[in-house]
Amino acid sequence: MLYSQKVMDHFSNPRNVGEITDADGVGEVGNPRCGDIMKMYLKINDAGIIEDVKFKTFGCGAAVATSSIATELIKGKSIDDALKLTNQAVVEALDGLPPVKLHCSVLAEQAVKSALADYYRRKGIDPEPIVGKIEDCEACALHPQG
Amino acid sequence: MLYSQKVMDHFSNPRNVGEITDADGVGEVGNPRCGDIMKMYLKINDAGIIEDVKFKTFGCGAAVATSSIATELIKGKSIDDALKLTNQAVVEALDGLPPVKLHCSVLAEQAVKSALADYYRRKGIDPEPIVGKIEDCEACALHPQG
Amino acid sequence: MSRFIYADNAATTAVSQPVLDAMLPYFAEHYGNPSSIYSIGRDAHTAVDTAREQTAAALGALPEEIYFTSGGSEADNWAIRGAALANRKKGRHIISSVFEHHAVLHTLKALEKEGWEVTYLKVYENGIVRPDDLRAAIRPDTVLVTIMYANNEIGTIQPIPELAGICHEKGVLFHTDAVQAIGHVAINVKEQGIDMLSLSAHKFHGPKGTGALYIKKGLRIPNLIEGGAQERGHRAGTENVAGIVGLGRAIEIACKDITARDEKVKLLRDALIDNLLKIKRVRLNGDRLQRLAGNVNVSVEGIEGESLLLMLDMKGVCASSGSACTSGSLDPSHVLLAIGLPHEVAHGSLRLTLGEENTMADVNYICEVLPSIIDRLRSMSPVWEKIEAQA
Amino acid sequence: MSRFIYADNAATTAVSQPVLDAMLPYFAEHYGNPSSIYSIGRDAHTAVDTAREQTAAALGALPEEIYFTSGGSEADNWAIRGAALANRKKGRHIISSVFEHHAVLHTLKALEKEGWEVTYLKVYENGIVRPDDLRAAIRPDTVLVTIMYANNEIGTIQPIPELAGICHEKGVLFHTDAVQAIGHVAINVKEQGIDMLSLSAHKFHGPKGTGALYIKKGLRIPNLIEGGAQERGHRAGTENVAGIVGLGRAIEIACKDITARDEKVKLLRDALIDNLLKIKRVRLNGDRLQRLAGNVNVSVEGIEGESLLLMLDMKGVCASSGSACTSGSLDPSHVLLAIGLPHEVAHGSLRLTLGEENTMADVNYICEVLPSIIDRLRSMSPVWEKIEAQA
Ligand SMILES: Cc1ncc(COP(=O)(O)O)c(C=O)c1O
Ligand SMILES: Cc1ncc(COP(=O)(O)O)c(C=O)c1O
Repeated sequence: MLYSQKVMDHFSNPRNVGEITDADGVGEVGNPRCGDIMKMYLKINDAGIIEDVKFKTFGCGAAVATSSIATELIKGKSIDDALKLTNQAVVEALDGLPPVKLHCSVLAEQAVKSALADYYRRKGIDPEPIVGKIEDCEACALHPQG
Repeated sequence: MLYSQKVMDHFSNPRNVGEITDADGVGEVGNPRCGDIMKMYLKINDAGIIEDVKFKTFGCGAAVATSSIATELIKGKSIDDALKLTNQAVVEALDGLPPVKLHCSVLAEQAVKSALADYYRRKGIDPEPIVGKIEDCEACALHPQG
Repeated sequence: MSRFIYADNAATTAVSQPVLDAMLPYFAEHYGNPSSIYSIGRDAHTAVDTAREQTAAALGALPEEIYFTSGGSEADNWAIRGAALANRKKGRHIISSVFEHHAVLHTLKALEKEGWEVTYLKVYENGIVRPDDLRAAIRPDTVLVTIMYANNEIGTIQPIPELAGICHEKGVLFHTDAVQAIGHVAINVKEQGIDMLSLSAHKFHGPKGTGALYIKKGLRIPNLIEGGAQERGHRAGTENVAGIVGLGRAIEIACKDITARDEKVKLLRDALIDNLLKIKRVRLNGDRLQRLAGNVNVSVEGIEGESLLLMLDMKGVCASSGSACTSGSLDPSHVLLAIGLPHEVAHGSLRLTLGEENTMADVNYICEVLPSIIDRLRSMSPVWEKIEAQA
Repeated sequence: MSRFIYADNAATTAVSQPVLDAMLPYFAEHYGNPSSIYSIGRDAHTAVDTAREQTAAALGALPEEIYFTSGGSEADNWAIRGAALANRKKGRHIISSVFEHHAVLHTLKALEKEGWEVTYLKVYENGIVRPDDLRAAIRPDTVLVTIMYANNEIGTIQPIPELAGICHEKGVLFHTDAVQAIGHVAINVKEQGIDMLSLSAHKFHGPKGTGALYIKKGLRIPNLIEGGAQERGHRAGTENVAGIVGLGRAIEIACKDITARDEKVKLLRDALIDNLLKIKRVRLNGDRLQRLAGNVNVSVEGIEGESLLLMLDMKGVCASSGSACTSGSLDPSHVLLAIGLPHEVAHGSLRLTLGEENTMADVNYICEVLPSIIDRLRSMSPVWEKIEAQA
């Protein structure tokens, strides 16, 4: 299993690691049974721009790298743009992922959406029509049989 | 499959190859289907001593070597001694044979017996009580399955 | 990368110089087919025979009881499937353990689909099968018991002579996957009552792609690979002569002075274990004493194994997390689950397997770099955050 | 022994220098397990990937269609048993030929015992399967056709694209044992419609104990060797990295400039055949034109093959009589019987298989020593005596 240089770069120097104590939205996806948990913190201004983003991840190299690149891809962007983030975009931005690690990119996409859902929920808005439903183990279903 | 030096010696310099035109007994055993034929010629004097012996063999290295050593083992011996020749004695005299080639030693023993049977038959004596019955494919039955 | 420390000897080992020297002439010089009759073929044949004698001597077996294979996996598949098929008439029950290597487990799974029934013995928290459990599990229709000699992940050594003894009392065949044990545990198949045994050369400084199955004389199992008359008609295919020669030389070296070598490696292992256990929320997996001389397996709470390995690699340390053979899979190690670890802890395991080439300096270096790697990964782990919060 | 002439290239070949050079770093240097995550493991993984690409390129296949095995025999067993099991529901009829290699024939025999039915196509006097016979043999319950690309004893080349075409018309899987053809016949699995293909490295200057099975994308057959996730979960066992690297390099070299190389070897072969046919009661076995560039197979009446080989060996010439793989057996070659030779003539066959390393001087030397050897053996043969008497 080989990681691209981009993946290794984001794994060894992850961008935006940490927490935002006064975050406007916080999302956590994955579960420790499966070996990956991503937690994402968003700071969103009144114009709907993601001013800051931080993450914490428990997981493999790809899990760390996808979290890191996802934060870069949405930082400074509007909520609408962030909602358009797909796992394919994450994979491409990392110059590809090994097939067994594709689920990490799904998890990264879900982490962003989950944080945005939290943001809407805090505002008293039902996030589901906007963000969609976040399946609990959608990513896990991608696990290939060993 | 490895032959002993003794086998290789008897194969490359077989003793007593040839025919005896005025033989007192000639025996042929084996069959070309199985890949081995031994023909043995005996010259036996009135005292019952095997004065001369020659052979011709179609067969593998072991077939040639067992024929050759068998002629050496009986040359100058009495008929009684020759009748006592066993395939084990042939194998021992050659410092062993590979397991897949043991049937050649049986064939050599049979070739001697068959020639002796012919000797008795020419004298008008039923050879079977003396020499025993020579089964046609006794040796072939030893062929292992490949 | 200024340092390079190989601490993954259970995954594979380097071919040693004497082994490589023994192999080299068989590629371009004595390249004959061992089935051929001419001199370079006979040379190859003799070399294979010598390796067979070396292997037999190392196991206390007879040369004609050794069959060369393409590795441990083939040997396991052949032994288990073969014994099952050969005894089909007697019964269709097999006993194994929950933490066998996948070469054994997946073969058993396949047999289950074909109508066999398999009882998987527990291994408890210490990672050791209990003889009484085996005794209780044997039934009149049990045809085979297969228990590994030493576990590849946590290194625990099973009470093989005792288990084999129980099988013989009951007239059941006993196979052991000794892939991890060769060169580390003194094995004598006759004294220990082993009917079949699998081994793999690359675990003891031999080449990859060569192994052997010991099959006790008189025992007959059907072939796994049919064809030419190689291996006395029981394993077809032109012999991997160089590989077999390497296996022979390697097992000869590996099974000499096991005790002296093990004593040295145990010192390193114990120093490493002692140091790692000083780190907060790190636990040792598997029995502390009944384990292979070089095996260290710890769980590090709050972090995931692969990231740990990647960070160690950047520091020049080769280690593993669970079994290398299954790193294609993302499920946590079935071995660690078998000894009762929760999934999330099983994901954070680290296996360091030392060999005689390692030094105390290597151990010290690992102990130096590991804590800060763990700190760093924990600092970015939401799982660790929760563990800390709960404490 | 002043001369040494290797004329048994169909039995095995020497590992060539570029191949050995490619392999060497993978024993003691890049010895990592390809499943491992750290650098020396990744190096090994990359090396296996490269070999997979080289193999795919040589066959016109995709890399993901190549599965490395321990040799030609394993590949044959896996393909045939696998296809049979996978299609059990569709039917239990298989078509092959009477003169396949034992790796194929014995696998088929085993399947026959398990309830499959096998039709063995005739090969006639020229040693070539007739497409019309195949067409007539296919039934609604036929699930697999397996016909070798080139015969290992008499070197005859089968009309594979045509046979594969018939199979596809009828929706039947087509496997070919191309062990003898690689490097001598231009093969493109896509253009030729081949669904599965077996090969073995040691027949084209690669190492013994490494082979491959090409399985067309989308086709799924059950595993022969279960266990770890190697070969994308389809062939378990730590990869024989050095061997696989050798296979990759060897097939790359072997499949380049086939035509030029073959032209050279054909000149030698034809000179040898012409000369041998001048000897009394010597006949060529197998079609004179549709045969491998280096294959000479003659029957020498009145003498037995093994003694001929031993005498040739004493003169420094390595040759074979029938298939090397079965020299443990004493039965005359099933291939020679299949083309209609009487048993006693089949016993007296001689196979000389030339390669690019041979020279016209080698051919001349063989032609010089062979007649007197034949004379000598005939002079002591009671069979020859009879032939002469009848003539
Ligand atoms: C036609 C053919 N098929 C299969 C094989 C078996 O290959 P291996 O000996 O590498 O298993 C051989 C050679 O031995 C062969 O010539
Ligand atoms: C316990 C055990 N059994 C079997 C195997 C399989 O051996 P190989 O990879 O040589 O096929 C291994 C190692 O991979 C192992 O550790």
